[in-house]
Parts: sequence; C-alpha cells; structure tokens
Amino acid sequence: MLEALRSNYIEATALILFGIGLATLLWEKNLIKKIIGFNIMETSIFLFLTAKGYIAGRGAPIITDGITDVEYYINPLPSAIVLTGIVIAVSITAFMLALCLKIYDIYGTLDMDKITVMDMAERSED
Amino acid sequence: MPEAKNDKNKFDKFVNWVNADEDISSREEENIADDDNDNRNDKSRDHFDNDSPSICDRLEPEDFHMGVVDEEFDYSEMFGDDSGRIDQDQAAALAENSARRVVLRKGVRDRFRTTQVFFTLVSVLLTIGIVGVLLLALSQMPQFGDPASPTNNEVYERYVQRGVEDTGATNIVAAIILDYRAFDTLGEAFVLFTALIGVIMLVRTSCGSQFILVERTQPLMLRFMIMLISPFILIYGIYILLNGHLTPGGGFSGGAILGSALSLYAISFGAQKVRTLLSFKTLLISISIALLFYAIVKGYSFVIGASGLSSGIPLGTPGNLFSGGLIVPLNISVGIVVAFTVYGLYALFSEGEV
Amino acid sequence: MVFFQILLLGFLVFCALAVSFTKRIISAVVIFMSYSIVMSIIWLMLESPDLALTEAAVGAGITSVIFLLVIKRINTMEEARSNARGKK
Amino acid sequence: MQLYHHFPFIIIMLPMVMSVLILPFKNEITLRSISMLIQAICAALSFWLFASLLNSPVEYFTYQLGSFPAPWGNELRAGLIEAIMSGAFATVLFFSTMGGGQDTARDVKPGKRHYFYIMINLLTSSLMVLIYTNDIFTGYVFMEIHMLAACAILMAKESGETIKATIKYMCMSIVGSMLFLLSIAFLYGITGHLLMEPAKIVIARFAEAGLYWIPMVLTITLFSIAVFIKSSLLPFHTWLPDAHGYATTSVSAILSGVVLKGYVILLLKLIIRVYGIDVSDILGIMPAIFWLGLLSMTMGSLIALTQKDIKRMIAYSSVAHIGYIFMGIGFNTIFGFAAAGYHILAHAFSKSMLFIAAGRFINTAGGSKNIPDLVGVARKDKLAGVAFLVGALSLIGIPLFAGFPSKFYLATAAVREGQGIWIAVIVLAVSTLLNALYYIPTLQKFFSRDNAQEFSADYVPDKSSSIALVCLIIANIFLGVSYIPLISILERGFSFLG
Repeated sequence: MLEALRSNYIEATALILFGIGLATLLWEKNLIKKIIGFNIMETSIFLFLTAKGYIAGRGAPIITDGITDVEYYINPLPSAIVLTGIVIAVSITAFMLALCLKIYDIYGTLDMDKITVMDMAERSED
Repeated sequence: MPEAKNDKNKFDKFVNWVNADEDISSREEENIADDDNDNRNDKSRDHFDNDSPSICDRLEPEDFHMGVVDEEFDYSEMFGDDSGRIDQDQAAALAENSARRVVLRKGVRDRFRTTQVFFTLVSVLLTIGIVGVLLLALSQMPQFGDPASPTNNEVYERYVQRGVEDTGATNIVAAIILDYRAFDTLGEAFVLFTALIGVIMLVRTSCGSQFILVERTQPLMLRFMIMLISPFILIYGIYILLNGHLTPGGGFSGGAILGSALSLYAISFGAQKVRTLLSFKTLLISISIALLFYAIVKGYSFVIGASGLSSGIPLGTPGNLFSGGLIVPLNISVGIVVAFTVYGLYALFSEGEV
Repeated sequence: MVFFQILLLGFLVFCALAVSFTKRIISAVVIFMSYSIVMSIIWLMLESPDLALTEAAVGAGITSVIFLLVIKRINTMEEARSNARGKK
Repeated sequence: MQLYHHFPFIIIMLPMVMSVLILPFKNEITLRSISMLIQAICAALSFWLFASLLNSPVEYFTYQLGSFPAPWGNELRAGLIEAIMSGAFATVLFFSTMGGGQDTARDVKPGKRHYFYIMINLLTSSLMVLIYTNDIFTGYVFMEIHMLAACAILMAKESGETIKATIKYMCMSIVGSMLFLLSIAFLYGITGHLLMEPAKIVIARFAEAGLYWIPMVLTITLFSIAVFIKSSLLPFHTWLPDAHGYATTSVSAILSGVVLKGYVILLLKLIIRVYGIDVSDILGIMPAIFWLGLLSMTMGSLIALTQKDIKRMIAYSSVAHIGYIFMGIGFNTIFGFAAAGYHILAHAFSKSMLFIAAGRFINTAGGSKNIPDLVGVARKDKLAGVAFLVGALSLIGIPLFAGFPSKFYLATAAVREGQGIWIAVIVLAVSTLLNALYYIPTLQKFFSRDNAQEFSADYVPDKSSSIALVCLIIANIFLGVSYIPLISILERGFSFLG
C-alpha cells in the first residue's frame, strides 16, 4: 500500500488536499472560509485528474510540425475536463460570495454558528 | 475589519449577550428584535420589500451601499413617536419580552453548545475516514505516468493521431473543448451566464444607476502606469483568444485576461468611464448575442453531425490563424462571454452596479 | 525535478491547512491566492499549459479579486451600519 | 433518421435558447406565459417521442452530438424511460409555474422578475440534459447549472430565511457535486471513458477479472452519496425543510416535485448503464441504498408528524417519499426500478399539487403557515381543499389515486426480491400508517366546521392556479387508474435502459 502511494505521490497529495478542503467546508464557521475550502477541494480534484492524464516523458498536447505520433503527447482529455471545471468553480464561488453579501446584510454576521443560534432562538419562540 | 478582530472576542461578546439580561443594545440583538416582530405577524422578514420609489430618493451618494439603507431598523416606531417618551404598556411589553428572552437563551445556549461539539467531532472523523478510504482506493489505481494505464486507450490515440485532420486545430485540448465535446463547453458558457444572472439578482441594488458615485480618484502614479500597461494586457488577451487553437490558451483564459484588463481600467479610471462605453444593457445584450451565436452555430453542426451529413465548413490549412473550421468563431464567442462575465462580476461586487 | 514537485506539493498542503487556522479573513484569501498560483505551476510541470494559463488567469486572478471585493464590501457595510447606529 | 430522433436535442436547446431571449421582457404575464409555452412544447415533444418510441422496432436510439461517434464525441440517448420522465417532469413544471404564478407575482420584486423566469427556463433545460445525457461529465456540468438555477429561484423571494436556506442548500449540494466529480475522476482513472456504454464494457471486463476492486466500489458509493445529498435522503436531508418551507409556492412545488427527481434518474442511469445490474449486485452497494431508503421512509414521516408549519410538514413528507424511491432502487431488479420509477411519477404529481394547494391556503389565511391558524380553510377555498385531499390520499396510498399502485408495486417488488422481504413490507405498512397519521388530522383540521377561523375575503385565487389544480387532480387519478399499462411500459423501458 505504502510504496504504491509513494509512486503516485501527486494523486495522494491531491486526495489529502481534498480531505482538508472537505474539513474546511464542513468545519469552518466563517462563510468565506467555507468557500475557500470549497475551492481547495475543487482544485484538488482537478490536480488528481491532471495527474491521471500525465504520461512520463511526453510533452504538451500541441501538435508541433506535423508529428502526430502518440509517443510525444500526453493525454489531452483530462486537461479539457479540468479546463471546463475551473470555470464552473469560479461561477459557483461568485454565486456563493453574492449570497455571503446578502447574508451579511440581513444577519450582520458571516458566522454560521451565530446564524444557526439566531435561527434556533427564533424558531424556539414561535 | 470586524471579522479581522479575532473571532475569539467577537464570539465572547456574543456569548455575554447570550448570558446578559438587561443590556439588549448590541447589533445581534437588533436583528433578533427584527426577527421577533416580523415573525409574529409572520410577514417574512422582507427588509427590501418596501420598494416604494421614495427609497431611491432618500439615498445620499455616500451611503449608497448594497441594501444597507433599506435594512435600517427605525427605532422610533418601536418606542413611541419620539424616542424619549415610552408609555406604560410599551414598557410593560418590553419587560415581559426580555424576561421571556432570558428563559429562552439558556435553552438555546445549551443546545448550541452540544451541537457545536457534536458537529466538529463528526466532521473530523468524517474527513479522516474519507481520506483514508480514498488513499486505500488510490493504492489500487494505475501508476502515475505509466504509458500502459487504461486511460491510454483508443480515445486518447484518436485525439492525438487524427486530431489535426478531424478538426484542423493543432492545440488538441482546444479541439476537444470546441469540437469533439463542444456540448460541455455550451453548458460551460451557460453556467457562467447563470452565475452572472444569479449575482445580478442578489447584489444589484434596484435603484438603477442614476446615482453618480463619488469617485475616489486614484493616485496619478497608478493611473499613469495603468495607462501604459493596459494596451499590452489587451493585446496579450486578444492574442491568447485568437490563437486558442494553435497555442495553449483559448476562449476561457483569453476572456479572463480581457475581463481583468477591463476591471483594471475600471479600478484606475473609475467605473463611470467604463460605464459610458459598456453599460449594463450592452453587457447583457453582448453576452446574450455571444451565447446565441454559440448555441445556434454549434447546434447546426450538432444536428448536421447527428444526421450523418458533413457540415460544409472548410477546415483550412492547420497552423495558420483561420484554420480550425468553427473553432475560431466559437473561441471568440466564449471569450466574449467570459470577458464580460468577469467584468460584470467585478463591477457588481465592487459597486453593486455594473 | 521530483524534489521540486514534492516541495511545491508540501507548500500546497501547508497553504490548505493554513487557511483554516488563520484568524483574519484577508490572510486566508492571500494564502488562497498563493495556493492557486502554486497549483498553476504544478500543472505546468504536469505538461498541461492550457490549464496553467487558465488557472492563473481565472483561478488566481478572478477568484481572489472577487474575494477581496467582497471583504471590502463587508467592511464598508460594517462601517455604514455602525455609523448608522451612531447617527440615530 | 426520422424526425423524432431530433426531439431530445430540441427539448434541451429550446429552453436554453429561450432563457437568453427573454432578457428584454419585463412584464410578469408575458414572461410566465413564454416559460409555460416552452415547458408545454417540451412536454408535447416528449410525449410525441414516447408515442413514436412505443411502436418503433428499436427500443432506444442514441443522438450523436457533432460529427464524431461515441467514445470521442458527446452523445444523447433516448428510450422509453427518458421520454416518460421528461414528459412528466415538463408537465409538472408547467403546472407548478402556472399554479404558483400569483404568488410569484407578489413575492418576486418587479426588477427581478425576468431573472426569475430565466432561471426557470435554465432549470428546465438542465433537467432535460440530466435525463437524456449519455455522458457522465456532461451530467456533472448540467448538474451545476441545475443547482445554481434551483438556488437562484429559491432565494428569489429575498426574505431572511430564504437566503439562509439557500446557503445551507448550496453548502450541502456543493459537497454532493464534489463527490460526484471525484468519482468521475476515479472512474476515468480506471476505465479511460467518460461515456456510459464504453465505460460499461471496460467495467464488465474488470469485474470478471476482479481488477481495480476497491476503486469500482468507491466510485459507485461516491455516485450514490452524491445523489443522496442532492435528493435529500434522510441522513443528508437537513437543507430540505428550510428550502421548501420558505420558498414561494411554485418554487416549492418545482423543487419538491422535479428538482429532487432529476438526480435520481441520473443515478438510475449510472447504476444500470455504467455498472449494469449484475456488477452492482457484486459491488454490494444496493443493500445500503435499500436500508437508507427504509430509514428515510420511517424517520421522514416521524419528523413530519411533529411539524406545525404546513409547508415544512409537506417538505418532510418529501424526504419520506424519496426514501420509498430509494428503497425501490435498492432491490436492484428491473421490477424494483419500475416500481421506483412509478413512485417518482406519482410523487411528482401529488407533491406539486399539495404545495400549490398549501400556497392557496396560506394566502386565504392571510399569510400564516401554522396549521392551527388554517383550521377550516378548505371550506373557504373548496378547490384547493379537494386538491389537498387528493394529494394527501394519493401519498398515503388510497386506491384510485396515484400513490396506491406505486406502493403496491414496491411491495410486490419486495416479495419477488429474495432478501429482506418482510422488513420491506412491514416498513412499507408502518410508513403508510405514519403518512396517514400526519395527513388525516391536518385534513380534518382543514375541513372542520367548528371553530373555523374567519378568513378575510381579500384574497381571490386566480383562474390559472385553479386550472392547474384541476389538471393535476385529473393527472393524479389517471396515474392511479391506468397502472397496468404503465407498469409494463416502465418495466420494458428499464430493461432496455442498460
């Protein structure tokens, strides 16, 4: 198990980053730190995918002067997927940050615990 | 920066509020007072609902902030007409109100504490468990970077070997994005469009842009440097955009660079200058046109491809600028969508008004 | 080359942990900026230049700018709120 | 290449293009009628596609997007199941938009109306992609649009609670999509394919050879957990009551009836088309889905018993009925899937009707959602009372209404399935009893004559919501009566979904 992880160490760090991002998203009180946690999780999966597409000793998938032999280029499909994924991550971050502004405007705080307590207080009254 | 003062003492202030009995002057309390009154007659807590036009007239430029003015809680109604004189029944109601609140707070505080500890424990165990399982699964996955891994199958070979003759683009990643799997990129452009519309719904104040914001003029040094740099950024962005199918880059990165060039210009020379060139209406219209162009042109090539005909679009000689068949116009349209969305997001987040 | 990759990956893990342990939000955002810059360098070493360019332009560029703008907006709302209460 | 082969593509592109085209319109009526027209066209095209598929020799067809075949280019695939589901969901969307129109006009501020209807159209088109796609990563991309659009319409009402509900919903469903993306990464790592059929060939080969055992189990578990979170199965349901409780009427109807189900259809396609029934049997995830379904059925109904707010009660009953659907999926047999599909249809139609009727009750009672304040409200608003009665009875499982045949077929699926027969039948009976325990008292309160509140007469329900309720009642009864042909079509469809 260990020497397998030693050989694909990039994917191992990607999965550790995924765990850290998930912990930050679930565990962090402040909303903006939750969104940073989400971004860390997202980029870690993209790192995992790009590492999947990498083939040792082969270059970037730009066909140079007509050589279309497979030996010279890495797998382009993961790069295409991750390119699409990065822009999705930006749009979700923008949407959530707009929500943060709105939440701050109403509740006066970005701290999810305070908001849940206010909610508990409110619901326990009616 | 309120959150900047470390959360510890802010939270303590909050905890003393939870324990405090008489002093209900802190801001959280204000919100609680908001919630009680609104909730009693159960109108949902619409701070912004009074969209009578008068709200825009009362706005002065300097406190033209996102919705802060609407949210102001007018104490005068709550404490009689002038804040000095409180008559008897209101005082009695207030006393009874705060007594009940004391009882409530103890229940809330304990419940809050238990959920807090339980929640942190669960998420710690959850993440360690998930990471452990993932690493276990990773140990069985194919090795990093070896050519014999299952991902190097016929899909990869065709993309590399016949990518140029199929699509005419030498940058295979751009070929995949804009020709082989163009439907994903269509979804991609619509994700950006959805995010922009969502942010507009949330952040754009409804008072329109008749307010000329008091522009803080940037220092001369910044303006001079930006005046020097921005043409090069624009040229670089356009280069990346147009040569997307030849060199690394393409619609997304080129558009992002152009968008940040626009935002840079707006920062230094004031959003008003950019607004004359690119008002909210033109921004939305140009994004819609770019999206429609992508959807219709690519829709045509989807339908033609599905019914087996060959779309009569010449692929051109690979290597020179207009060689990728449909890839270059699609790159431009995706670039426009990304650039204007990026500028729109910047403008919405910085002034709440494009 | 491998050592340099391990160094960068170590820096990534350090940044990811540092985000949740810093007190101030602005330092968390700055740490995240460096995180995405280092990520685009790693993608460059993994032979995918498209991703490096997009991550640098979109990930490090736009996301961080939006984060900082939101923090600035929250500050101005905070001051407007405190002087609004002061004025009343 | 007949005409109906192009229908799935048209059904997807029409709402997408229209969502961009309705930017200039501002007035509420035109926006709503355009969106409803689009949804009606999608429903009509889906039923036409369904009819032409019924009597066509081939069971399903794949629609190749662009000029490159399957493993290289993108692909849509349409069969009987996809046609029925897209038709049913488009109809439910149509009636929910029509039914809740009056509340939307009041709740959504004038400046934001056309953005609201842009999001409704984007929701429609991304839902259709989730149903028709044959590519997992396209499913992920449009799942994000689906989530963003659902959050946008959820917070269109702009009160404090809806914004907090949206943040909670978004945090949960972001974790869901991250797990989905991670399992796509793992699946691509071992199979090298993103499209479903080529991936199935590779996975079948690995299953025989016993290669990559843990990654395969991991991918199917991550897919299932992602869909559990997004369709609010019990342990992951905490976002649902706030989201559905505080949204406007049509948004609650859409969220409950349609948005939850799009992900379940995607999971069904993944299980049947990527892994296949026998491989997923070996992988052993199905009993977990079965037991989570049972848990959610009972606990959802128990929590719904304790609710005082009418919309939160209906929201918790959605959690229970999602449990029924996942119990049906957990059997991992064609008949189990057919019964789950039937319950998806029955729940979509009855739940949206309940929410529209509840919206009208709340309006007649002057905006208060607590059941004690709604006593005798059905006397005042007769049509909404009948609609609520039909919806509640169908969800309890009274014959002649949509809920009965689906619960009956879930029970027969349990009897046919070898393991865990008695537990399933017992839990089905218990949760039906629990359903009755919280629906019947509320019905009595609504229809009670004594101590009825006097309701101010200023709220007059508009005609379109009455039409929507009448049509939904008819559809509910149709689903309840014509179960024999429907279950055989569903069975045939699911056997060819693979």
